[in-house]
Amino acid sequence: MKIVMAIIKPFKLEEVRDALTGIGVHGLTVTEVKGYGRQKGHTEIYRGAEYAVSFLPKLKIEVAVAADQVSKVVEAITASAKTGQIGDGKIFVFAIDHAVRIRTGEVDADAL
Amino acid sequence: MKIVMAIIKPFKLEEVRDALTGIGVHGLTVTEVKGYGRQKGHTEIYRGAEYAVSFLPKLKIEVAVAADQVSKVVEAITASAKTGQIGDGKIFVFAIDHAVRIRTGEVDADAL
Amino acid sequence: MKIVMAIIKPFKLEEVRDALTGIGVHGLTVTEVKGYGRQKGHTEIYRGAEYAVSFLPKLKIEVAVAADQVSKVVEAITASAKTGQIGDGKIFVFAIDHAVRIRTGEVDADAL
Amino acid sequence: MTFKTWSRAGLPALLGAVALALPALAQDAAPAAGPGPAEAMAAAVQTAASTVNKGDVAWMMTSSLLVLLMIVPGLALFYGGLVRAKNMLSILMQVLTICAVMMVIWVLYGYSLAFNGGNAFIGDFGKAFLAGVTPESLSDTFTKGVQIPEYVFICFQMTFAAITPALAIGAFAERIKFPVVILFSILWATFVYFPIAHMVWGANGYLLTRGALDFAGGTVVHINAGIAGLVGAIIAGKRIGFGTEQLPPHSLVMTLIGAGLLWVGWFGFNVGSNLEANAFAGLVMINTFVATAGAVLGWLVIEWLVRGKPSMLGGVSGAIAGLVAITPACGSAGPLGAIVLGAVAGIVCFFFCTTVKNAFGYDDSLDVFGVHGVGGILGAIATGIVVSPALGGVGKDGYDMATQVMIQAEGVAITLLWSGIASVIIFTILKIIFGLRPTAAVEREGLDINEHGERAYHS
Amino acid sequence: MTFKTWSRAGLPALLGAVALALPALAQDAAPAAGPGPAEAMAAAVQTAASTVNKGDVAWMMTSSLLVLLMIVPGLALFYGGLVRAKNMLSILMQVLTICAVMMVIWVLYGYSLAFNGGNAFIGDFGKAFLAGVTPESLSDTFTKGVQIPEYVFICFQMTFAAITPALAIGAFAERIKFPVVILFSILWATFVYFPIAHMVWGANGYLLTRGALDFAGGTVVHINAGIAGLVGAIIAGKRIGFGTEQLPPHSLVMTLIGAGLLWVGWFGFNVGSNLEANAFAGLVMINTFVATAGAVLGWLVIEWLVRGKPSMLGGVSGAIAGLVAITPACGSAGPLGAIVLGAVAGIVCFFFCTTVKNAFGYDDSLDVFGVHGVGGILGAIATGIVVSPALGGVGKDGYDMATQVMIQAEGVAITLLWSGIASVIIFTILKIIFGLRPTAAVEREGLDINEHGERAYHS
Amino acid sequence: MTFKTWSRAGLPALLGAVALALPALAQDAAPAAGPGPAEAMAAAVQTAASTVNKGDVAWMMTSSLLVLLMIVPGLALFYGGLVRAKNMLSILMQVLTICAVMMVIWVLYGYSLAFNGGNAFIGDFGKAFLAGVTPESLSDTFTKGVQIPEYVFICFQMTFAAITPALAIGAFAERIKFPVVILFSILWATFVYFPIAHMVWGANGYLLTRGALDFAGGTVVHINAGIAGLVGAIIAGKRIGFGTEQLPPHSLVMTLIGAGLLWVGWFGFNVGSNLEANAFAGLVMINTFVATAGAVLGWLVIEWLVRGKPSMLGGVSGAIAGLVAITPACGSAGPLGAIVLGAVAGIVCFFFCTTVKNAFGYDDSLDVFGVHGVGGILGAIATGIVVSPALGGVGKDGYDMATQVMIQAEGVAITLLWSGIASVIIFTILKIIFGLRPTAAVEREGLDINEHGERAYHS
Ligand SMILES: Nc1ncnc2c1ncn2[C@@H]1O[C@H](COP(=O)(O)OP(=O)(O)O)[C@@H](O)[C@H]1O
Ligand SMILES: Nc1ncnc2c1ncn2[C@@H]1O[C@H](COP(=O)(O)OP(=O)(O)O)[C@@H](O)[C@H]1O
Ligand SMILES: Nc1ncnc2c1ncn2[C@@H]1O[C@H](COP(=O)(O)OP(=O)(O)O)[C@@H](O)[C@H]1O
Repeated sequence: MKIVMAIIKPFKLEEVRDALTGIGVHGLTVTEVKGYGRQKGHTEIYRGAEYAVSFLPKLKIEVAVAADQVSKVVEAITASAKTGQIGDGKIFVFAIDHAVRIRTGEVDADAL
Repeated sequence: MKIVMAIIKPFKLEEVRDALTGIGVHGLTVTEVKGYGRQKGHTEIYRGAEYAVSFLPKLKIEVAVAADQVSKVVEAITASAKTGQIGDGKIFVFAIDHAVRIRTGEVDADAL
Repeated sequence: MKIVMAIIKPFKLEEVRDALTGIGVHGLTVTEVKGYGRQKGHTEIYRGAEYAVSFLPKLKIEVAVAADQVSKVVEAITASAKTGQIGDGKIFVFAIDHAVRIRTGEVDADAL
Repeated sequence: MTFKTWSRAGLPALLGAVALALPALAQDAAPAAGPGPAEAMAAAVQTAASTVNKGDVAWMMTSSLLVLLMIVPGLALFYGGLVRAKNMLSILMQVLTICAVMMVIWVLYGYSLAFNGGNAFIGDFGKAFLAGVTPESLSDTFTKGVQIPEYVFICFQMTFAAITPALAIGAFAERIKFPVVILFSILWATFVYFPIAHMVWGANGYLLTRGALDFAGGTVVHINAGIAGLVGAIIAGKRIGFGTEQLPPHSLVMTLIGAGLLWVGWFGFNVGSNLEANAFAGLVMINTFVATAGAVLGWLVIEWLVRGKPSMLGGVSGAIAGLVAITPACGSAGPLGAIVLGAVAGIVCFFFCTTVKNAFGYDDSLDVFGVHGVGGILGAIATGIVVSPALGGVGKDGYDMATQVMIQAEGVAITLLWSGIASVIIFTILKIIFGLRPTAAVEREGLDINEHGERAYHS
Repeated sequence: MTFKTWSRAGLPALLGAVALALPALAQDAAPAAGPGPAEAMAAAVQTAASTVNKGDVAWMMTSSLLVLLMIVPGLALFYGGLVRAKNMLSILMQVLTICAVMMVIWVLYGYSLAFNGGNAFIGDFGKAFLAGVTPESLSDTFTKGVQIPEYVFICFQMTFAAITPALAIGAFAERIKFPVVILFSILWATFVYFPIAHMVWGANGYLLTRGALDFAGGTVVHINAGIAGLVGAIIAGKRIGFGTEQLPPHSLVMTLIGAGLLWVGWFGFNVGSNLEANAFAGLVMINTFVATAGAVLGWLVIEWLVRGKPSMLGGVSGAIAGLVAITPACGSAGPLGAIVLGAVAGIVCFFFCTTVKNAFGYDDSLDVFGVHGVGGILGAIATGIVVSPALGGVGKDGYDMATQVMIQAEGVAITLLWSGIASVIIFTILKIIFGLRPTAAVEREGLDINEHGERAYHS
Repeated sequence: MTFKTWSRAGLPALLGAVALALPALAQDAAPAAGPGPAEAMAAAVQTAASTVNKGDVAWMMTSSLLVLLMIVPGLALFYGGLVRAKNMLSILMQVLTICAVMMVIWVLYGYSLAFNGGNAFIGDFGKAFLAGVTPESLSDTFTKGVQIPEYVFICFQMTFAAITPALAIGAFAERIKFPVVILFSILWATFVYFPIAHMVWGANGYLLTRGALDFAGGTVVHINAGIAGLVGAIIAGKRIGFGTEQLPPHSLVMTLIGAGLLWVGWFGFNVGSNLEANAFAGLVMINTFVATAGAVLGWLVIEWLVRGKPSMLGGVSGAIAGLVAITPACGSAGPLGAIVLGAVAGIVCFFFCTTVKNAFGYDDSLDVFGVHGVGGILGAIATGIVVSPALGGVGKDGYDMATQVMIQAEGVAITLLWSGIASVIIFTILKIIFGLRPTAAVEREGLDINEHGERAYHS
């Protein structure tokens, strides 16, 4: 099993969710994060104080899937989260040893 | 070493924390997240606009522990976070290469 | 490739970011989290109700880097996030299989 | 003369001829007999001119608005800030709806029951639907020969009726079904508020004739609401998580805004109760200022001593405690007496909300009894003391401290008993018929999303 | 006598001698001819003493401030709470800036165009730059022989001019460039607001002479702003994401605060329009209280029945709908008529904002047309009904319901057409010259950061 | 006649007989000699009837409440929104506590020191504990033969005393220990505010007799607080992270609410300073409206030109700058002069808060000096200009612009020196005895949790 973790632009969430349910993935967890990267930020000015804001609002999506689904999931996210503009985000994939559904105690594939 | 990452219902946090300290785990990190899964959401209505809200508030707990403690930790979380209702959440376990305590520079087991 | 995940004190963010850019790391993702550990919290009192608050505000930083950069990154974070006081935080390192840049579809090292 | 100018200038003349519009609704409309409309009007205008002062009208209208400001957004925010975010809208909605419902039933029968005729305990239905009230109708003030328009008096008193049940609901916040809260308010207003208001303010009211001093309604409003809230809190039972989970206020900023608006608005309450913008109003005003200041300091100093830190919630809680305590006394005390009364109220309410309440273990969510009930009782009794000329008070004909304190205590006791018992009955009936509380899952998830289908905040 | 005391006591005397300060700016300054300053002054003081009542002055100043309270923070928060957090400051800024701009142009030429001389459709520039206005200048009220200082009248009416364009901008919130919003406001005020205000309130205004009843400006303010907003919303097009993404209000708490302040402030609007703190003001006040209460209940009951849950946003939307509807009728209806009118307004606006609007599919972001336009039209027409003495209204000379309703409808139609057509022209010109909308990226990221370089909230 | 009616009607009669209640506390109680109470009372009532107008009383009570509204919640929110969330409650608490403390010491000795007898620089203790003040005591207005109840005057002036030290604390926000802030306020009020108020407003005050114009207290309140704040900011040193970390406002929404309430409340400040609801009040009111409007536009236009974007914080900063600047001038300027003065204040304060302040590099957290100090100095000096009849001002006996400007400058200089030097002494003493700042760890983590044991927001 793997977790596919994607950093995306916030307004893309619904599209990504729809793309994932479209390929049969019905669970995911979303976190509000701030990203720093090539995409340039803004200057905010509060009276005399100027702040360069280089951290931009992003969403982190984590989806646990069976290993054989990873490429499909990555493709779905890539397709649905893409605007072609700088700052579209990244996808990282890493392995998990173990998954448990708390309600039932089911493990691994059954837990997803 | 492993990280046990659990998605739980928000009001279960104190119970889970107590369960973990009960088995000698004294450090953890909590993140507010939103979860999408089998648990159904709500409809929110703002005048003429209806929104189906399928993301529900959850907490993500991350606990780094020695590999041999993982099953105890998973059990403690499962037991304390369970309500038996849909949406109780998941536990994912993954391996970490390395841990460091920033204050002291201690590494791995000593860092936890 | 690895992800270096660090839990740090919030006011250290700018220093850590600068330390990382100093060693050529130009991307990272930050999450507001709450940490529980050795650092003691506070008691909050609202009229007759007293609450012991043991979760303290922290930031989680995640940086994806090539495996050979990990030690440099860990060092940079350790140096810049350290105050020497309890509660400075932890660094965890784990492996990722795969990285994708959503905008371009570039993968792995090119995606970072 | 343009039409519009005419129409307004001529309206009063016309009004004399206007009988109640909806006679089917009116139980007891005054017959439009006697002299023809034009003459009646002339007479009315004559009278109005000679007894109504526009300065009083301006002040009483301002006062009515100040009390409205106390309700929405004042009280709504003060209470709303103290609950968890998931129940924020439920509080705002309860306060808003109670305010609206009370205003409607005030016009329908509340005003009449509280202020028209009747016996020593309750009025009658003679002015139900405001039958017979016209822009020419006048109400007496406390000065012979000075009157204010009855519609203005009705508005002013309407705001009192609107805030009182809304005060009570803080005691059982975060755990009662919305329709039950509204039903409670209607029943409680009818069987408790209108009678007690009549007893204290009605021309022949029982407590008034006994000689109880209550300048601005400490008994009618605060003790009354405080005990009703306590009864509700006990009958409803504790919130899920009370004593085991953390239930901190979600935004003390909202609570501060609410407290500030309550303070500002309270001058409508207290100084408006003088019914005139005369020199005596100045005394009422300074008392309302400095009792609050004294109470802020009272609470924060005692909290600092006992707890080690003065809190902002303590400061604003003190402010409200002081305002509650000075309400009955604002026309009796002198400024120094008011400062002392405020400080004592801050200290006493602090001990009640911390030590006493915790000892009993009931869950009065927002300390309605601890602040309004306890502060109100303290203020009502202390009014009998601070009125003493020897303490800088304004005195009273044939004043004797012990006697007056007993009279005051009687008023307190009657209110506690009447409101307490009636509240037990009302809550018990509602519990049997509808059940008071939502399901545990609903309470866990919050009333906003479940009862109102919306959330207070989205990022 | 100290200098300061002297300087104030003597100022009025001096003022008689002061001609307009900036003659180069003034188009039509009244010549300071006639009797010498001292005599003129004495006469002025004499007049003032005999026709100006300080109670009226106190009330009218209070009323002006109440309307200011409606704008900032009232309307700003009501609207601001309904947008997404990323556009919060853009709303606050638009309301604040419009308020400031309107006040300046009111002094420069707005007051003159609306209230000085001219024909049936527009005033003239005779009082541009407030030429000839001094502290001794007086304005008539609706009662013969009762006047108020002209500066106070100018302030009061200035606040009306300041709020009206700010009401309109809610319809196209979250998607129009800031400079365009400000330019729109200036042009629209000049070509729509001042003329319509003149037609309704000017001494020889067309609608006034036709006999239309509009006590506090339902036509001038609400219908006027409602249709302008609708036109802007349609010409600008929908927000990105409308109908596909969730665009929930970011803080209903701010909306509640705004609604509460709007309610409180609206008494300045309605009761201030009486221009005197007399007995009739009491009727206007109670109508404004209970129509709102009726409308809160109307909206929440119908929403409960239709949608299954009563929402807080529904409750406050109802409150505003009721306030809009009672605005023209507050000096005509009786209290029972006001409750019914409010309840009907709550129900009608509910259906409009849900069913009708969704059927048409346009994006009126904050339901400006659905609440102010529809509520305003309903109120204007219903004024012709509830004024009926048979329904508890105050009546009107030679009143006939059908005739009056037709007169009211004419006023509505003229306003809808004038404001609608002029708004189409203004928005079209602005669109051609500047373009109405920011880039999609800017709209996505939010107007706050892009247009104003700041963010509303930092944790 | 019921008892209650009696008791109120009879109270004034009784009051004549009431000597000060707490003689042990009173330093200088007026002996209750002379005619017997009943006769004295009759005379007092007689006098009151002939010189007190209820319209004035209504307005002055309203004005007092408007200034209270400026403090809590107005100023508290305006400042609170500008700090980081972790220090929000510390600001709210400091403003609330200062307000309460000042009210108490105002009654104890402040009013007496500021307004009773004494020499040209300070009053005496003759009315300490409000000795001898009764509801029948009257205070003069600026019109011969017109008075207001002394209690009302005391309340009105009390609110000025309450807000002034609270203004200063914004300059050293986020970094001073709570008890030190409170001690500073008490000492500064005693040694700076009361004397300067006496010099400007006292019957024989130095600045008053010199001929300085300061209608509503620009010198006493704004320059005074501005320089005190600056001194505190410099002596305390910069906040940790100043210049290296981002210290953005945590909620500009709160700042907007505060600014709106400050604007609304400021009419109490300015127009209330007229002490009467007469025609002249209308001029003061329109000046206060339009100077603010001009300043909003002045700041936003210059910011737009210089920085490329107009910000909402700029808009509200401009509003406050304009209000500060018009405060001394509101009874001297004409409306066009007020607009220009406002616009200039907006521009000057913009440059000060951005360029000048940054050049000096001190950390005036909330720009108290940049807005209140600089705006106050500008307004004080400009009052000498805009009062010119040639510029539409109301003029002054024997007016000469250069002379008047010099007189104004003298008032500014005296205030800057007196308040500046006294503030240096007070802060230095407090620093030596207690230390001004909390530990770095406490400052890092926030004052709310460490000093008050609570947090502003919980989700
Ligand atoms: N090395 C990295 N480790 C973790 N997160 C990263 C890294 N680089 C970029 N990110 C995340 O991806 C987001 C987008 O990256 P950015 O460089 O701005 O644009 P792009 O995705 O087009 O390359 C960043 O805001 C950040 O959240
Ligand atoms: N495949 C998944 N990947 C990541 N998180 C998931 C996944 N499936 C579920 N979750 C998380 O677990 C939570 C609970 O899942 P849900 O399906 O609602 O109920 P249950 O835990 O009872 O199966 C979700 O809200 C989501 O946060
Ligand atoms: N076992 C753990 N797993 C995950 N996070 C941890 C663990 N232990 C500590 N942390 C995180 O590190 C933070 C600092 O830890 P703490 O024990 O307070 O101090 P120190 O870092 O000095 O050892 C905690 O607040 C928590 O967020």
